[in-house]
Amino acid sequence: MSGLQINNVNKSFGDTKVLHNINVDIKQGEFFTLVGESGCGKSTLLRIISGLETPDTGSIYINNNDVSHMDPKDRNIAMVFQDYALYPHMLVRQNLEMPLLMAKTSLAERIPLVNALTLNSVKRNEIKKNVDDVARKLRIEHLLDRKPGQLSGGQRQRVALGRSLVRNPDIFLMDEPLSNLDAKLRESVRTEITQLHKETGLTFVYVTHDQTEAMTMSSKIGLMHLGKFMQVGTPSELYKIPTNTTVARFIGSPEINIVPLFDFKEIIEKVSEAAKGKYTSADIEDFVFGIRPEDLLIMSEKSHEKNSDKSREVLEATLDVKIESIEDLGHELFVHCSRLSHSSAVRIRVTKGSFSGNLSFGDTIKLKVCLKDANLFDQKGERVEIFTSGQDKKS
Amino acid sequence: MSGLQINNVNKSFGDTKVLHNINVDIKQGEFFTLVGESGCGKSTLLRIISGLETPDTGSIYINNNDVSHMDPKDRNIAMVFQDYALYPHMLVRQNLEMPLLMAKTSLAERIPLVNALTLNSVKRNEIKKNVDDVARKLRIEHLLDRKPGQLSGGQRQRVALGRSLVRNPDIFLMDEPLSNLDAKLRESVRTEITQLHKETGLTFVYVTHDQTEAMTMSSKIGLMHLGKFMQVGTPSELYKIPTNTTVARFIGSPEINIVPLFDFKEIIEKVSEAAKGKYTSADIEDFVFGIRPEDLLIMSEKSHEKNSDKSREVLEATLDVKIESIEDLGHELFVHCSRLSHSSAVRIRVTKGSFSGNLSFGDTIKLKVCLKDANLFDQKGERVEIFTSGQDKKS
Amino acid sequence: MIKKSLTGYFLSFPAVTLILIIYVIPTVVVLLISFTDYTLVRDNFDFVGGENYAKMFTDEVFLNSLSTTIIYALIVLPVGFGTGLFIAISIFEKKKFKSLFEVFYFMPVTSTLTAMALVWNALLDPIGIINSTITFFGGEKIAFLGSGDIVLYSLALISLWSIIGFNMVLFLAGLTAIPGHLYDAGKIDGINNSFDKFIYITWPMLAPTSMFVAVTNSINAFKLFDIVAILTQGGPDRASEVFLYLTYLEAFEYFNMGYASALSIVFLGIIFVFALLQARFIDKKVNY
Amino acid sequence: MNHNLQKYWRFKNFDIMTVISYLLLFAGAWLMMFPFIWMISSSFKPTHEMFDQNWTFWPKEPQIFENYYSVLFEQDFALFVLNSLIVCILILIVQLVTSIPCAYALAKLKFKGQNILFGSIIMGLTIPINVTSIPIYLGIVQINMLDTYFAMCFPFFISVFAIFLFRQFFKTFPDSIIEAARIDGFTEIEIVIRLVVPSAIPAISAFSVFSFVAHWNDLYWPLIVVTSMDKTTATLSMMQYSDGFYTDNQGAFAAATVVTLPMVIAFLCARRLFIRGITMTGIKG
Amino acid sequence: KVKITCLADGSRLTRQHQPLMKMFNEMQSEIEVEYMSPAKNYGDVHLKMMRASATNTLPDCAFQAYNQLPSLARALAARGQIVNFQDLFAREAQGWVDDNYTPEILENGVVDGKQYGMPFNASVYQWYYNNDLIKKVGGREADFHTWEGVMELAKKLKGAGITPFAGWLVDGDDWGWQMLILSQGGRLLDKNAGDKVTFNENDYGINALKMVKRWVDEAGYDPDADYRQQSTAFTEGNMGFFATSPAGAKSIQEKVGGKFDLKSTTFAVWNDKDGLLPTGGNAGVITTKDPKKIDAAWEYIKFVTGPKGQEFAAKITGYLPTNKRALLPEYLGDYYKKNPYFATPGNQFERAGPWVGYKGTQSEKIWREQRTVIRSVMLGETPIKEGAAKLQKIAEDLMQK
Ligand SMILES: Nc1ncnc2c1ncn2[C@@H]1O[C@H](COP(=O)(O)OP(=O)(O)OP(=O)(O)O)[C@@H](O)[C@H]1O
Ligand SMILES: Nc1ncnc2c1ncn2[C@@H]1O[C@H](COP(=O)(O)OP(=O)(O)OP(=O)(O)O)[C@@H](O)[C@H]1O
Ligand SMILES: [Mg+2]
Ligand SMILES: [Mg+2]
Repeated sequence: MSGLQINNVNKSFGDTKVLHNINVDIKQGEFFTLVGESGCGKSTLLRIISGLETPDTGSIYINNNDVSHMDPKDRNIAMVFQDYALYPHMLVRQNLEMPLLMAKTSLAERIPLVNALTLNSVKRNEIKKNVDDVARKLRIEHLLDRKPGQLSGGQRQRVALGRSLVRNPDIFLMDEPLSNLDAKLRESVRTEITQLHKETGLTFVYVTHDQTEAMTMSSKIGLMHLGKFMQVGTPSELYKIPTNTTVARFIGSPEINIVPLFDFKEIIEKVSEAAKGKYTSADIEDFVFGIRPEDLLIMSEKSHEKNSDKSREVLEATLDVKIESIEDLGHELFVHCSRLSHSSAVRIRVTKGSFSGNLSFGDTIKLKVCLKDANLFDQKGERVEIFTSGQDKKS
Repeated sequence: MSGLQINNVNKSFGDTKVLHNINVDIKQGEFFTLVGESGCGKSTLLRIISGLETPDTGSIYINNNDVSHMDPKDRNIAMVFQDYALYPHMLVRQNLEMPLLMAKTSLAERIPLVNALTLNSVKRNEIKKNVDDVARKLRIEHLLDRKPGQLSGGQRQRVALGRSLVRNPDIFLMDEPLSNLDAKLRESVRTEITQLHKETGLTFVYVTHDQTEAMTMSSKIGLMHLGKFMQVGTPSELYKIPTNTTVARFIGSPEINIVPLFDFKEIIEKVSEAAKGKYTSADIEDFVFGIRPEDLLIMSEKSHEKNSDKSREVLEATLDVKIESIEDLGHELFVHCSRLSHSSAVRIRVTKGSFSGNLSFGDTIKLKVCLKDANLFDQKGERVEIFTSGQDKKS
Repeated sequence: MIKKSLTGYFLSFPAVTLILIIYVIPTVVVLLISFTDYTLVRDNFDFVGGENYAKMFTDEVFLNSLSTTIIYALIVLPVGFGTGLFIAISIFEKKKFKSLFEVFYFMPVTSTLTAMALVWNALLDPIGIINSTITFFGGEKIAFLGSGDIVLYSLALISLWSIIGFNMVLFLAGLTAIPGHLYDAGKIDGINNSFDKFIYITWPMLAPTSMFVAVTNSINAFKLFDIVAILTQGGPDRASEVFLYLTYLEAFEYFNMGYASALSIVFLGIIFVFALLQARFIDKKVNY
Repeated sequence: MNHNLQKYWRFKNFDIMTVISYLLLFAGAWLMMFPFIWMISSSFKPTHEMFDQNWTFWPKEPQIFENYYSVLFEQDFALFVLNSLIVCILILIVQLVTSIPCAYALAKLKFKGQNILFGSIIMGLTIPINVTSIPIYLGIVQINMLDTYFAMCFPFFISVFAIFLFRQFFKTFPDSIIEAARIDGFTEIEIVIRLVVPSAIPAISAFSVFSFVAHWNDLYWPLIVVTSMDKTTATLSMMQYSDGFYTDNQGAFAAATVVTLPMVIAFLCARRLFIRGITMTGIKG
Repeated sequence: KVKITCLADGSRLTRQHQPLMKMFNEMQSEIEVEYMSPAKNYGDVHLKMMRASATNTLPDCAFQAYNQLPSLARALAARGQIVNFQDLFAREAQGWVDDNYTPEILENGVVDGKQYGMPFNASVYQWYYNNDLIKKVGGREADFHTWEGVMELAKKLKGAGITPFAGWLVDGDDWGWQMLILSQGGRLLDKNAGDKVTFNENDYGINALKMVKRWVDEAGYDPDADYRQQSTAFTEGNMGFFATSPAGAKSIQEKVGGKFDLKSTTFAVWNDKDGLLPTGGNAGVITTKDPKKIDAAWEYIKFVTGPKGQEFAAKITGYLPTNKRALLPEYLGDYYKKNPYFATPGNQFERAGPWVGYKGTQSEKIWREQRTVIRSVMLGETPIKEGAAKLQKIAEDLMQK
């Protein structure tokens, strides 16, 4: 059982309990992403893993060693910070050397001036070689003699990555490492990090606010809410079978549509039947469907609706809506509609090719939903499994 | 000719020329978005419109009045800043009152302490009423007695909007107003601004880094590059018929695929023929296609490729690629591939339903491109119109 | 974290030790002496309880020193504050000569008071250059250091000369910290002229700096000693006998150590009120 | 037309205001500088010219050589300056060595008693040397250290002002860099020496100017603990130019000039850093 | 070689002591004299000595102002830290003392009947006058020798729009006040025990206050001008005459340059027979316990208070020499003949009386409070009689300690 295990971690700051009995098992080589709204405790958890913060209770295992009482530097972790945290007065090279210098030399060898005498050249060369390797890998060789202040955001981020790379850590911890970059740059550094993960095969714990990052980079996502894990699973599990409405709402953009079961007259029967025994009919009245925007298909009167996908045939229902606004992203449209009956909003994703008619503001359209793709939640927001089984949907 | 006209504006800071002869005509009621990489002059242009910066040459017309030499406050504009620029020491109410106080009172009425005597209660009430109206509209009535420091990011943003609203401006200027908000919040405030635009019917000039914002909110986008406009047009024009590769690359995520014409053996002939007269064959050798990721269709051997769209039939070509990685966003996949011949990357967007086979890392697949959807660019990166006419694509 | 707090103790140990030896213990000793009739002259002394303190409040000289100190502070504080602020604002927006002005106005802060006191004494002399300038313009000569009515103003003038530059630099620092976009927002709201800019943006945004300047200046005003000792020795006729100078007289001219210590303790008591203000306002930022 | 007119007026207004404010500033600068100018001028003059009603900068009968010669060469002026330098530098070094770690601990670490320590530092800011001088003097006599450099420096070995200033400054130092350093394996001392101190150069130089100026100019304490000529400081040597009845004006102003000069030069050299340091220390709060 | 360390103040150190020290050190080879860092002024010497006494870090010798000598000597004597010169006189040849010193001069160094100080610098009030101005209003030198003459002269100057005169009084120590008492033949304290205030006997105090009030009312004396201002006003040629110590003679001469005809003359006394003038200046004290050092210090003090030492000191400052023999022609006699401006101190050698301090440590404080009263009398705020009584009460209240 190598990798990273977090057992029963609790943490309070003063009177505020920030982490509630956190348990996670992150496997060796996993890219584990922590998401959740601001203030839910992501950074705190990361800092506890790194040793910068001490948990009130609980323990941390890294590669089967209990590191709970170790100093950060002895845990053999690397951490990348949101603001890069480069040493501003040192050259890039010195920034990269630092972790090695600290790890490989004794205090005496580091005393300024004295070190010229005490630090032997073998160690020096070794460090230099290491740094050069990493710099080559990250394509920052030409920046080695600059100071962080003279670099662009993306370059700084790469240096920060480099600094964490040189020490060959067991685990990478990253706290929103891309959030200070602009959109274009974010995309390219994202790819670099994914690349790095693939190449090194190391365990990554990654904190982000950004949906796309979480979905595309992670092998697992842990969604936190008020200091607890709501769901831990693969990105597609979180997207397709969220355990509750909180998760469902959090993941996916535009937001998932939450529609009461009772709005789909066609299928109340079927659901009631399937739920019988487990739920009372009062319960069932409060059931809601969570339907992803791309799972709502527009049935234009004239169009001969394609039905290529066989699985969609069961449990179909319809919904009448009025178009409020259309956002054209080029490759897809977001159609914002309102329900005719009540004023709640419905969002539809229309991808190129999936609908070829004309949509315009004010039109009334009919939507078809394949409720097989949707999730059903009870009054508490918990996912209800009555006929769709989670297993079905994975893969 | 109402709205906002910018004529021949030039601006240098010291030796650096920041704006090169800018001309734009923004119509009354338009939502005009300025995009472009960092440092291209967006903010400078906005500040020139507002009067905070004086252009070296050129003039600005607002509703047919030459405002070039007017003070900012006399131009009847509203401006929302990236970091809100709320007065931190004033209550929200006072923040909102500011523009009115300045517009409606004389200096004598504003002298502290003295104003208790001089400022008459009619004016006072008038201002108060105005502020209350706006606060109600933006749902910030309950915040009026707090200071900006006690508000969340979204609330601050709303107050900043409010401050610009109270004065009933002719034009709204906004400089990256959402960039300090987190992803979820950004989405909702975005909707609010769109709403505001719709309700007021005023002219908006909006600066952003964010693709999605630019695409979804704007009625027109001006893409700037090194102090010049590269292209001004509707979002879909920029997406579908970018005038050059700079624009093409800038708009759209994942980035557009740029593939040399000569990689598509099947159609070189056709193109050469069409281009004859206008271009030499040496020119044609350097032609590249810009192909959006969603315009690359995966042809799996087994699959009976759907061909629902008639228009796609002409000018088809194929490309062989190897899958490098797959990013699953839930509602769509980004497939990153590499070309077999040379190592250039190709990005494909696979939406739900468009392809149902299994894709996995390392597979070699064949892509089909309908080149009618793609754009052809010459060696300088300028769009070449030889058989696709821009008009066709707009709609 | 136990380790972290150990580090904290370790790092602050030298400072804490020195603070104990240099500030705390001597202050306690002074407090103890204040209950005795110790003089430097005799080797033995008696405890007299609160007698020294009781005496103080019937001592006209003490009351006089309180009032001179307060009057002096009341002259120096507003003028030093206002002028410092005014100069800072005027310089801040200048493009040309900015650093020249900074140097000129700050220079007095670095000057050697002992040396400059000689100079000021000569400048303020009845036949000194200031008075000759005054008479040149038809004014009456002013006995700057000789007249009991004027001497405090003259001392204030010298102090002002030496602190204005310091206040100016602090205000410049404060001004630099005001985000420029607030003025932009202001311009659009119609905050256009200098008056409005000052009232609505500059002044409130400078509040923390102002607080710092006001508090440090008032503490320093209460600590006035050097120029009195060098220039007037409290004269003429006690008109410039400020608190700390009186303490000095009692201790070192009259050798009444006990009474002088009691005066010192009262001095500290008064000044701690300002310290409290300082702790309150400077550490916790002015609440935005 | 209208606009042009408006522009014209604005331009004019603006111009006049600028000119006036420049005039005021230069007038003020002249007032601030005048004592220095007068001092330098007087140091060139014979005594009877100093109070001439028609003041001129340049003397009618210059006595530059005599005045300065007596100050610089008829006594051990070099020794006095050396003493001042030794004292100022020693004080400064110890102040920095003791206050920087303490300020760092206060700004970035948590430990019990932190608030009490900070409180006593704030209080320390208000205690003038006049109050504590006698007990400290008695202590120094006890350990037989009167008339030593140690005695001259000792009460200033800790500067509460430095701790306060540096604490404000260190608070603005990003936590994440410190945490990165902890992960990299820096000890706390190394964090201070290698990261915090280099970043605090402006604040340190700002403080150094203050400290240097203050102790260079100090007269009160040297008068108490310096007894021998060997330890006399430059400022203390100013005492030799006057008694109740006799003032050696020529010598006094020449000496004043020579004593003041090093501080002015020191300030001019460190000016950039100094101003930046003040700006960055967040004295503003 | 015996090394001794002495303490002196301000420019007295640079101008007088250091050259004398050099002379002495070169003269012989057994003793080496050095000086401590200078004290700021007389008060600072006193303070340094008291502090050093309390901590047992005294120098070997010091030069202490007469009026503070009693308080210092008593404190030091209580701790056995000061040497009585009478013991040292005994070692000298018969008549040596009388050959060199007058009893009046020596009395300045006597405290509680013991010779703790050897007068080094001495000064009594003298007039300096601007002969140009005096001549202009028709004054003569003789006018300066009686108060009535002085008042007449002052009135004339005032009438001519000239600032008449100034003198050392409320700004500074109580030298001026003691002058007003002594010159009437009175004494500040009773001669023997020194524990009774006697300045109000025979209306001395009242007369003195009457006089100073007349200065202000009739003669245009400005009680607000401090010493430095008075002195510059005089040296700039804006004032008729000026009363101060001969110690300022050199300094005044330098400042005047050649601006006017500067002269000096003996001071006015009321009572030509008994009237004295308090002697300002300082006395050497020996404050070591080491017999060798005592010997050495005594040798040095003999030198500086000897004819040679006094000749030097008097010439460079204008002070009254404390050594009789210094007035011999080979020392100062011829010099004074040639320089009448500097000769005035010699001319009132006999008038040199004591400048005393009160018992206890509060002399300074007593004077500070008294001068407030004197000033308010001068300004007419306090009636003269009441003022005199107040002066006595202040002294009596504070003297006990
Ligand atoms: N040192 C601290 N002292 C007191 N409270 C703290 C401290 N650090 C964090 N908190 C509180 O703990 C909670 C969790 O903070 P944390 O930084 O872990 O959130 P987060 O999920 O990282 O948020 P964000 O996405 O905004 O970075 C917050 O309410 C925060 O205010
Ligand atoms: N006041 C100024 N003085 C000098 N140069 C300036 C000034 N303001 C802007 N510039 C320069 O002008 C160019 C354009 O700046 P501008 O702020 O308009 O860019 P931008 O497009 O808004 O960039 P961003 O997206 O980063 O906000 C930049 O190179 C910038 O450095
Ligand atoms: Mg966080
Ligand atoms: Mg910008």
